Amino acid sequence: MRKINKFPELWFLVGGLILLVGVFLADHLLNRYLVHILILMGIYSITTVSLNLTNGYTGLFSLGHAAFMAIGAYTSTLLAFPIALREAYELPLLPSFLGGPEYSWPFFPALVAGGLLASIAALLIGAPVLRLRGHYLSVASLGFMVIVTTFAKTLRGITRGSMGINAIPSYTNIYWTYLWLFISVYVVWRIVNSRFGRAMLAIREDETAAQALGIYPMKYKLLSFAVGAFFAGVAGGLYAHFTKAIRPFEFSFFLTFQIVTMLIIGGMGTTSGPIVGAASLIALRYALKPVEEGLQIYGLIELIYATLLIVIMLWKPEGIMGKRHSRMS
Amino acid sequence: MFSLGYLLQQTMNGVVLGCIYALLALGMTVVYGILRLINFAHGALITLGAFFTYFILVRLGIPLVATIFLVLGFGGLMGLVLDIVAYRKLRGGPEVALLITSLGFYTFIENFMKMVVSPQPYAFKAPSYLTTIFRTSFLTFRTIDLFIIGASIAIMWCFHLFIKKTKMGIAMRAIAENLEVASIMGIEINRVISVAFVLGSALAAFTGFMWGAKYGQISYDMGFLTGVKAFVAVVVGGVGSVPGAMVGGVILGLAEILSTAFLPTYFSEYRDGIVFAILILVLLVRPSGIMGVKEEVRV
Amino acid sequence: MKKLLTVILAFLLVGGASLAYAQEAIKVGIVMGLTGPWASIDTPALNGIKLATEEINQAGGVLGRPIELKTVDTKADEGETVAAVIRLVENEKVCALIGYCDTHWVNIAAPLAREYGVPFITPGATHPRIPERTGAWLACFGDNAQAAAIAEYAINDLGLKKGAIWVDTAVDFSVAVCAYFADAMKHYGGEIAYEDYFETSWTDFSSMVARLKEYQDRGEVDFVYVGGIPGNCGLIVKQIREGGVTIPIFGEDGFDTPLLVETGGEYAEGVVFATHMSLEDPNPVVQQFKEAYEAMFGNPPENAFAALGYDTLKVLAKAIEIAGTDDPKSIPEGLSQIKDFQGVSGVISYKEGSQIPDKSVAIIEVKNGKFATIKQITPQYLPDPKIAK
Amino acid sequence: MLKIENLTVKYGVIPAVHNANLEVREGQIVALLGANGAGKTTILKTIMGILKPAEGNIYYQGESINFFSPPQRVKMGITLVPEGRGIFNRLSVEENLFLGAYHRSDKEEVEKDLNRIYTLFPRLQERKEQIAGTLSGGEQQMLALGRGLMSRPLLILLDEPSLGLAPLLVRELYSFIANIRKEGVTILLVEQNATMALKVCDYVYLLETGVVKVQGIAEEVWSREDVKKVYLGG
Amino acid sequence: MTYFILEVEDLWKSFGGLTAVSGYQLKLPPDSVYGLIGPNGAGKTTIFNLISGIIKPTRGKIIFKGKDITFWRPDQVVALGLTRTFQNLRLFSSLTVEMNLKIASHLHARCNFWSSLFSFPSFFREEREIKKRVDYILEVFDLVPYREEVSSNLPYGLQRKLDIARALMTKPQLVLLDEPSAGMNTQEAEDLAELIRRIKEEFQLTLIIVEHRMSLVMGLAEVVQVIDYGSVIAMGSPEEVQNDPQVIEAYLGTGDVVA
Repeated sequence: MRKINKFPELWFLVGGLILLVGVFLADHLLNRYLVHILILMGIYSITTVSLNLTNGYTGLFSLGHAAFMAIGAYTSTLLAFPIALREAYELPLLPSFLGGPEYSWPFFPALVAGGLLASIAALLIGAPVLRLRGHYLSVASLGFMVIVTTFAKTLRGITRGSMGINAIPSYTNIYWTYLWLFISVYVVWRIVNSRFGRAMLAIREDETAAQALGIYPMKYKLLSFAVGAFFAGVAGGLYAHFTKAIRPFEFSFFLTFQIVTMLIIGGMGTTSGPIVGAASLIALRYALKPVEEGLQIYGLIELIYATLLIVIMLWKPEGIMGKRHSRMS
Repeated sequence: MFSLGYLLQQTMNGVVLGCIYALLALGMTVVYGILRLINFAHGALITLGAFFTYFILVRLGIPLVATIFLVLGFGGLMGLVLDIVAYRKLRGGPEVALLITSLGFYTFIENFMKMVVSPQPYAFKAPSYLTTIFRTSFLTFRTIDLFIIGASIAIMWCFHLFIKKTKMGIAMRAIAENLEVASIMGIEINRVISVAFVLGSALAAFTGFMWGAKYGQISYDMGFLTGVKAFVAVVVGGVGSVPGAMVGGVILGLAEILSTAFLPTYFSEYRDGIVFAILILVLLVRPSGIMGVKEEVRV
Repeated sequence: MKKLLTVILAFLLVGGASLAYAQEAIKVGIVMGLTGPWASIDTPALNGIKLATEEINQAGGVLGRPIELKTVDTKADEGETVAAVIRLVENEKVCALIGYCDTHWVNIAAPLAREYGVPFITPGATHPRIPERTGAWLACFGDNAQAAAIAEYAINDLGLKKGAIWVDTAVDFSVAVCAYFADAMKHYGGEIAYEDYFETSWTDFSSMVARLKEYQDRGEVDFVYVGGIPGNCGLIVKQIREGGVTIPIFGEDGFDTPLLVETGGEYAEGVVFATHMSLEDPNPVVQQFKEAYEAMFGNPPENAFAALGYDTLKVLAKAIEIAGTDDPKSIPEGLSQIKDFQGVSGVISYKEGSQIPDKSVAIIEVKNGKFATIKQITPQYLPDPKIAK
Repeated sequence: MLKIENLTVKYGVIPAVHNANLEVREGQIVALLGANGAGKTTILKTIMGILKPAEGNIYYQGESINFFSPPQRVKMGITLVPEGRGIFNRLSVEENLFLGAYHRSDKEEVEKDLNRIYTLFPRLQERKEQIAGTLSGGEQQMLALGRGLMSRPLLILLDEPSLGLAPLLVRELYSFIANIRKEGVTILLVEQNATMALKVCDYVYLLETGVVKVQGIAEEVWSREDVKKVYLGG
Repeated sequence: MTYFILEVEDLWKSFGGLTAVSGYQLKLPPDSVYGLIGPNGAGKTTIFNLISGIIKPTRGKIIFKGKDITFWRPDQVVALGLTRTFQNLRLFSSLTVEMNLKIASHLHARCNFWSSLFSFPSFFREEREIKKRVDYILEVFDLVPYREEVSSNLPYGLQRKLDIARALMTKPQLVLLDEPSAGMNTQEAEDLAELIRRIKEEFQLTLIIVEHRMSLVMGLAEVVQVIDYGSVIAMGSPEEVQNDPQVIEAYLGTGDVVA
């Protein structure tokens, strides 16, 4: 035990292999509907894991995560959209420095580009907004989200406006999804266990004390925001190439609240919490679907969902995987 | 390019819309000022209030004055229920738990309403004395517009007096400032907070009624975006400030209307973006809002 | 990781259970947004489909086999839409998919169905570029037809030349129909004074109304064409009239909803819109349909989409009969051979190579709170589908 | 009038007060002295009901009040004038005073008391419309005292009333405290300013790190050397 | 001219209309222990906040190791070798003791972001060094058995110790201790005094101690400054100060009662 604990990287290697085998088996044994649900779980897990870095570990309660997903989704979609279909959907050709009219990007670099652009956006908006605290930060990041969706609506020449983009090639499969989930968990875990993550934890616990120990909070807030945004951007790209259609409306209040809810239900600031939260809420949703259809009461899922949410918050506000801390005030 | 009548008309449109936001913001600001709770369920109460008035005013034909009192009572009751069922237990807990709970309530009420009233929008046929049209050479407006402005100002004034002059109002401000000291003044904290919830929710339900009467159509999901915007109005105006809620609401209403009225039509879709850009700007320049009190940062 | 494995296992069990299916019925998958903003047109369409199924099964089914509907509510959510199509095709092995009365959702669901080689028919999504983009079949006319019909009516019958257009930028079909309308207006020699933009989620249109009034008072517009959807057309009409605008209001098939009169009230009087058919049509086919619908659901059909849904299933059944099998590969062949099919919403026939039926457009005016058919138009000029995005 | 038996209070796991016993008789001024962090404020907050005792009992007029909420205790006639004055900065002077009488429903009497406070502290009357946050330190202390009196307390708990006040003001303040006692109000006083406190009080408890170290009649204690030691060290 | 590690000249700070610090002065020779005493609310903690950069002065100058740090950010000040503890204990309360210390090693970790992510050897080397230092500090402060304990669950006295230990992780030369013995009993306080003496030698520290417990200050400090109303009212050796009538008055108040 000790030995392995000394090299937790080994755990990751083993875990990665198990995951690979699991994904391989799932891909071959399960029917496509179940694989579809697994992919959805994976994508949401990536977003919650990345949100956990900002909201859980650094204590910045951001509600703007859907905006980063939107940036990633639109970027990767525009880069990877097949040349042949561009005309039918009135999408512009890529400018020459991005590949020109002859070239559409492969999936992986397109995803990374989406993530990077989301990171850059995070840095730009973070510099002013991360000065705010508590609810003010939440509301400002929510505002940022609305502004991003507004641009997605209004830059019609690029994004086709509110109608969104359809017929996005379906590149996302279970391997891509779980590869990225693995990467995001790994990166967040490494960050949390390095001086960067320790600085973030310190900021969450007590910003003034952190500063008095030589940590410049703004730097690490921005770092956490940007890394979180990167994976949100990637998840957005995966999502776009999974649902094969995006429109600005999707990346709005509902999505943001859904991700935040998953994270809180799972447990903020824990390693497994975000994944448990995302997976269990999606599992619940699809498990209830036959019930809803059987009873022909459409909307039942949301009702049960909401009830569950309230009950969990009342009895275990720190989430399923969260530990209760007795905090001194 | 624009005539004077156009300018006046659009300003009036903005003010009427702003008054609706302001009333909602008023209910939210009281609760938020005390509890630091962004109450998303507030939006659901708009829906509940609108459908409640629909059934009693439009369907049963109960007189307007009675309707107003009934809807206020109904909203208040719902607020009390929410407070007792959940918020009271969470008091002093993590802020996010409160936030998520209120979101849960919103989702619950919205979907519950969807089941009860169907997903179809309802036509809300307000009594004709509310929808009489007045035409002058400059302005076109209806009784309901005047009613909204009048009611907003009246309620705002009453609320101002309530907060300033009554025992309960002073107690609310005291709790917002320092809960512990307020409790040693002999103030029953829970009771006062419940009253705040009741008042805020009553106002939300009443706004739902005005909404229905003004636009003539209500639906199960009408409350969400309105609720979020009302919260923006709270923050822009300054948390916990009654005149702030009014100012924030009217600024928001004017921003929405005037941005579509005076920018080229192509920019219409920037409307929500502009509203939230104003929010971020206000936060960056004056983090405590236009009329808000600066919060002390203790080292 | 452990949790994840448990979840996977749980799903293996659930999935296994749902795999068992009956052999003999012909399975048709229905995807609809039964919750969310499209519920008010998707629900009647679904009811129409149910009614048609009931009738066919009563009469002994298709090819001697009953039709079984597999309905999924996709909640106006992209992820749910994809999931539903996969589930219906993979798990339920449906032979064809019917779904949605709005273009956006067809654009998501149909390409996926095409990948599986399962035909997709939409009762009410009217974007004429749907076949080009998604391979889906329409049971209704294209937006270019209904836009041209109104333009023809406004200019030729009423002599109105200067129009304002209100576009709902959040829905594909509104953007498309408005673009075709502008094109048709130009074709017939009219002009567009200005275009104004709004979004589905708006409730307050007062600033746009004031602008319209300004144009009206200056005599720069003769009428306004509104690309509204059922959820907001009543609201818009009411606010336009209350704001003191008196010029004619024209609309498209999104106006075909009881909400237009319910919300609009007296202000809806005189509003003219184009739609698939009129439920007030004395044609016995229509009246029979109305009675059957009311008998089954307790209320008369809400709008033309009920009839479209009804026709869609009948068309599908006919195609299966022509093809002689419910093999998804053969159904398109059957569909393409449908000629002069007498549906409730009109006569349906697919021209060679076209997946959009040639149907006439009903021009309807609100009179005394009722929808009255003014005329049926088969537009002489069809704007090029490529105009719209 | 007030009796505390074996009181232990903890913040989380940290005991702030350990096994304290003290007694306040009707009409007395009792002082609770000690250096910072000795647990004086903790005792007052526990008497008021803001903190819950881990062990021990508090009796008021012979009745155990352990399970009473702060508002109930206010109704029974206990009032706390908190440390650092704890006035509501955003409320006006008059509103602050008014809150002191929150639990009372006898409007006319409240009005009378208000006037009495104004005659006691004329400066408050001059500034009654002013926002309390803008008052000077001395005025704020007057306000806090006046607010405490508005509840017509039988027992008033004063937490460091002289904190941050200039010497002249401290003297003025203490003459008020002496006056209050003359009106029959019992006072439990927490002070750092030992000299001042010892001059006015009848009985003294000296606390060190949560434990009562010395107690006795004021004059006696004053002459003892350990008092100085607690404050100024060896 | 003698070298002073810290020089504070004519420091003023007012909050709103209230002057908390008025003309505070200090010349601190290296390797010394100064005590800062004064009644509650005299402005001692404000002086600490000003020196450590947490709040900015209205007027005045702070020079540390020859550099003008008056308007530096706290983290920059720490990086130069000046650190502090907090009166109201600002531990990272939901984290373990080890984590609290590791966080404080932040300044001396040089590993960049990418090597942190991809486990380059430099990362491990550095983590080992950090761990070594944590071990060493835990040893010095007798905190080894509590390594995995969540800091808010420690007994109060140990929390105080941890606070000082954490400050030392930043490798400071000058430490400002804000009431290190607050909330301790006499025995604990005596142990603490011993500990402070020990670490001063071990780490060659210069110390300024704000303290209410006179015995501690008197035992440790070479020079004591007495603060009242934000300025120095007396300064000298502990004995001198103790008998200064002005000091006695500041603490015990005047004996002159009107009523």
